Amino acid sequence: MQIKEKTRIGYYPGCAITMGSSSEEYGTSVLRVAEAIGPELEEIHDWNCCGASSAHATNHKLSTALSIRNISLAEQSGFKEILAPCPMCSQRLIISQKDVADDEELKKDVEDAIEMPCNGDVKILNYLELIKNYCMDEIAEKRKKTPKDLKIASYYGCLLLRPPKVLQFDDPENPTSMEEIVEATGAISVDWELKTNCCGGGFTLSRTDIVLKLTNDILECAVDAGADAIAVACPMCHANLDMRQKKIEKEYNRKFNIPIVYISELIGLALDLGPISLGLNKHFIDTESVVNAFA
Amino acid sequence: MGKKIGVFVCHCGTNISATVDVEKVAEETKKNNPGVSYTTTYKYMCSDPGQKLLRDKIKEEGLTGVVIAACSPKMHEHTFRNAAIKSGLNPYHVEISNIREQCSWVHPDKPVGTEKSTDLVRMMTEKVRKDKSLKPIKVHVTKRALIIGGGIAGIQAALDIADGGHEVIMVEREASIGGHMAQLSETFPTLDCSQCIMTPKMVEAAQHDNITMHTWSEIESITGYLGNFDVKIRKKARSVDLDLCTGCSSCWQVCPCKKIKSEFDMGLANRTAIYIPFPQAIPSKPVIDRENCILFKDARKKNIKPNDSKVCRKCIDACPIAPVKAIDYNQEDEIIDVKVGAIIVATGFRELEDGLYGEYGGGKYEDVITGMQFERLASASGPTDGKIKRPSDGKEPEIVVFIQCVGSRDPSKGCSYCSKTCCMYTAKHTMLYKHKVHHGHAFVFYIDIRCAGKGYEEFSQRAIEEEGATYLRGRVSRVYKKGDKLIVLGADTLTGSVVEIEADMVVLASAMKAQDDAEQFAQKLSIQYDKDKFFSEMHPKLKPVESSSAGIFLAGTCQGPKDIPETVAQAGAAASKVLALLSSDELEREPVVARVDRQLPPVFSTCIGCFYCQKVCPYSAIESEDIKARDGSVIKTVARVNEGLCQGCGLCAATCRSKSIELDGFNDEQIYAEINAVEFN
Amino acid sequence: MAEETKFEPKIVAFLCNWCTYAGADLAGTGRNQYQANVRVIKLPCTGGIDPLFLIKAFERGADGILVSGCHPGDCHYNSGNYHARRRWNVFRPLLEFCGINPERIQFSWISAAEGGKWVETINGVVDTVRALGPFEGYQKINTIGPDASSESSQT
Amino acid sequence: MKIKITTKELKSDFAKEVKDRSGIDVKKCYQCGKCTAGCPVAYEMDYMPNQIIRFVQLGLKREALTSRTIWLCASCITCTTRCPKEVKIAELMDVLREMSLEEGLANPLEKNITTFHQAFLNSVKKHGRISELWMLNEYKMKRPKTALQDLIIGPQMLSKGKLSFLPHDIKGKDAVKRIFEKCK
Repeated sequence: MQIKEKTRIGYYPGCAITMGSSSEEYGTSVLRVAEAIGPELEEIHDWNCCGASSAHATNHKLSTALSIRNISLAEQSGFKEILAPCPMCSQRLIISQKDVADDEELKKDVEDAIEMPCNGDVKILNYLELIKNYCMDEIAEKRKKTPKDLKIASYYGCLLLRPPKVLQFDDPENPTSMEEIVEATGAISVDWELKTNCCGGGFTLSRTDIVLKLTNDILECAVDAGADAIAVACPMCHANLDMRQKKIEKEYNRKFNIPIVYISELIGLALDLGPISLGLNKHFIDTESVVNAFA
Repeated sequence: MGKKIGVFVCHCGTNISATVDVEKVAEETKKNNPGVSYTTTYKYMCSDPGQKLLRDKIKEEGLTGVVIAACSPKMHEHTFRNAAIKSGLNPYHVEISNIREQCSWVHPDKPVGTEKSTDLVRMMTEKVRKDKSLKPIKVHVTKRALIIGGGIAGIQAALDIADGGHEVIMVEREASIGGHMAQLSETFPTLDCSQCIMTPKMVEAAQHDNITMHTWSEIESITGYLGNFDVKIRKKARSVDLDLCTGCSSCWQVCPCKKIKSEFDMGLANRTAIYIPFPQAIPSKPVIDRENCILFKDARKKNIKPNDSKVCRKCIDACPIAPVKAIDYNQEDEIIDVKVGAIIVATGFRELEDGLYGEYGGGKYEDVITGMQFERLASASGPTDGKIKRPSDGKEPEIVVFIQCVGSRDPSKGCSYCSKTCCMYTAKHTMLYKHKVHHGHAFVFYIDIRCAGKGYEEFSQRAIEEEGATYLRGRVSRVYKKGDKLIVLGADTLTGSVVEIEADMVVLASAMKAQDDAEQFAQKLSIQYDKDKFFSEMHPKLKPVESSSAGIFLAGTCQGPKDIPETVAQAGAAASKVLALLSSDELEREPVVARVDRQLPPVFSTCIGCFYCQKVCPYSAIESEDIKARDGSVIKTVARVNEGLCQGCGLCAATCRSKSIELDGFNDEQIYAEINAVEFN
Repeated sequence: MAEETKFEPKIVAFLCNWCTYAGADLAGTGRNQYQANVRVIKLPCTGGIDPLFLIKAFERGADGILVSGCHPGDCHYNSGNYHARRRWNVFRPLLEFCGINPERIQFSWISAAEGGKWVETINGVVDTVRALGPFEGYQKINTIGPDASSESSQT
Repeated sequence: MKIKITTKELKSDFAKEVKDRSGIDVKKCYQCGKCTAGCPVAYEMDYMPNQIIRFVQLGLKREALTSRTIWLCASCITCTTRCPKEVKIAELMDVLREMSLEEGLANPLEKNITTFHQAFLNSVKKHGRISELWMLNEYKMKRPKTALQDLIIGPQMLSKGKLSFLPHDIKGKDAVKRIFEKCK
């Protein structure tokens, strides 16, 4: 096996997972894991928000321009690949990249708006892709802890997989990447049915009722499948399942108390990077059971 | 000497065993029926191992009678009797007890089904006990086929049989062969022009050495049976001598009656009284429409011979044939007799009559036309040279509404079936319309889009996606006239809304119906027909081209709605059946025939010579036979059955006053045995 | 009376091979359920049914009889069913004379396409005969003798 | 509902307008309903997703653009993923929302959703990135009825350091502002 050079990858955290944001522990743990085993992550200079749902839901050109600006910045810094751990960001970046590649006119408008050229030859990775491409051997090599009997339900949500024709990542109906990573950390994957269902995402503030119903279905399914914790790779999924869990329990009158952990945190625990430094103390639902499993 | 009877009870997978305890049936049969020496059950008796089981057991157990308790005898009686032959048992000692169609499938309660099955098996066991060995009857085969109908089905079948080396007589009641297909514009799903593929076939049929064509002719009667049918053909008076006429067109050019609606053009154009239906007609020789010709009208009024009328003699004067003119006003119907061995019925369909749908104008609005009329509009050789123009004012319609299922799937109008072709031809119509009227809009009201066929689904989707036809899911409730527009009131159930369209033209996808005279025709041929008057096939799956009468086959839409490819395939299949039949000089026929008691010496015959049997026999199969003394004097005259003619109905047996006639396979002893075997409590 | 409610009539049906037998098969193919009281005897044509068959069935203990063939005009043998109908017209008064309620025998036309009609007909016959009660004419002849009142006068 | 089709009313072609803007060809849809069957939010919608497509197919612009459905679409893209005819339904919803806003037809019953999008984009426009606290603030000011929601979560987030008081302005925030201007 070849010894890999530390690859330089552009890091696009996005708004939700930067320090001081709602999902900062995701960003923290991604960076900590990368320091330990991953390719070198270098934050894209002066990145901006991708516009998320609010932009694509209301203004296609704006949405595309906001995303493409970040890609152009990365291109200018000479990156060949960008990691966007937040799947909303990675999805928006990839779709925008494809849209400008397919539409010459749109490309012109966008380049005009962002005042920069865009070549479109940067590859955008989601976090699971990054780990699968660069870190599986390292996890195996450098794993220090093996969790005892920790059953994890891997939850993908929407944005990592759909639209499949554009994202071209894993099987859209029965993905397995996250399970492979979960098993690499020594935890046990449970098979369950709702791993690609929608959690309601951006409706968390505007239509909380919808989010509560969808997340309740997801939590029920995972718990009934025997999961001790749910692994996620998306800050929206995490926010809805973790921060809203108490409210779901109240609304639907069922106690779940199931920790929702980022896949990066699981890797970190297996590498023994320390729960606090991974941000496991920032969760609303106590993660002690997961941390203890790695003791 | 008692028979050794074997009883084989079939599970039919679980078709029987789910509601009949087959083991118990076998057990009870063995226990309670002396003479039943062997019983067993088997998963699929009709399968190869099942038949082997039967063959082996007949030999091993020395069985002299067999009852198979399984599906209807109509399914596999033949199969099992053939298997018995292979083991040396006369096949008429094998009987089927129908415990599937008439028991397990209709009685869900297992104890009830089991009891009934046991009863049915016992009845058959008792019948088998009385079964006698019978020998198949050999009949001579006339190696000639009759095809009734000269549409695409008839033409295809005729060509296939003629190419196979046998003589074909084709009878077509119209003045030309070609049928409906000759009227079509372009055909789905390839959009090749119907004329281009049809006319060469018509010519081929007309020129084929083995095909004799009788147009403007109808079947007068058919008697006889498989291999030996006697057919009377009525050649209707054409008023034109086909041998003399050259089809020069002089006559119809001078005909003064020019305002007769052309049947071929579905009333969208006019024709003369002496006419050929369409330019490519075969034979390309005219016929005089005696209803509308003023000469014939005059002759009828004055009650004189047509030739004596002097009202108009333009056509005969124009006829250049000399010295004898090709036109003969006094020509009369002619009956010709032919003998054939097999018959293919290919009499086609008719389009739903106008006027049935009052809510769509009931034939009142000129611009509400039928599918066939649209075909004529779109046809390059049609009345508008293929330009889409509304019949009322010749304007190019900007909005055309197509209504599907007009007359189909409408039990309230007496038609519950799907006409099968309309979804496809409507999609085709929208395409043809859009090809010819680029800025036009086509709307289609449908209940379901049923396009099952190779390339069909793609074709109908193309109409929507590429040609831009707008499909609306719902039936139309009403079409009415407002100014020069037609207001179409429909619905789109997908949005749950009422749809009102101001259309320029409305096209009804009219149902395919059985011919008006289908019922009488079927009775003439002794073939069965279904509730919609389409002729019935012998078996919906396994005998799709055989009619219920041996030697008579079905092709095309007379059997049910179908499209051209399916019709051609069925015609080919029917032709191959006929070819198989005509390939042998003699045929074997079921020996179910009546027999007059003729125990020796002949004078002991119980027949009293009343000949009531002769009166009831539908086949004139009862002959008389003189029983003579040594000196040649007639002692008495008795009845005798001609087994070549007898079809085995048993009428004579039931009528016989001295109980001197028995029907083989269903003799009194056998029937009484069955009655006696019913378990009455 | 309790026994009467339990009474399940036995019906013997004489069917022609071409129409009604095929119609009964069709009812099976369509899985149309009907009462299991019928026992079918298949003949080529209703025209070939000897009236004595029916008498025999009654003698053996049948409670009702159905004779069914092709519709008028549809007979496989052209005219067999007409003969059957004529024969039945003659036979009917004879039955009454014998003291058999003619309602116990029904005559119908059921084509090969009429699975539903077969079901209706057979259910109708069974219900009618169930209401009439068991046919005991023959037993009475044997056991009670000439005193037995005729059945037709009861109804 | 009543659809009236006359020669006059056929001049505007909504389906074509949608296709020109987005490349999405709704004519391909044969109304099988699979999109509706798999939609997690369908139970809340006033028209089922397939009906929205139907509206576009039949040119029922107003019905489509005033529907609540287009706003309730969560953009989970399950519909597009499973569509047998490869109609991009989720993407269609984006176009319809965009057109709905342009024509001022957004359904007032889903004002929460539209206000949220507005607040979100305002924050991006101002800072180049999202300032969750200030975005939330703007949203709650505009939708006072939602002010009392999440009273527990907010402080908890603050205490865990998950909400920052200081908006993080990027250096190129003017460039971002210009993007907004140019993409109006």
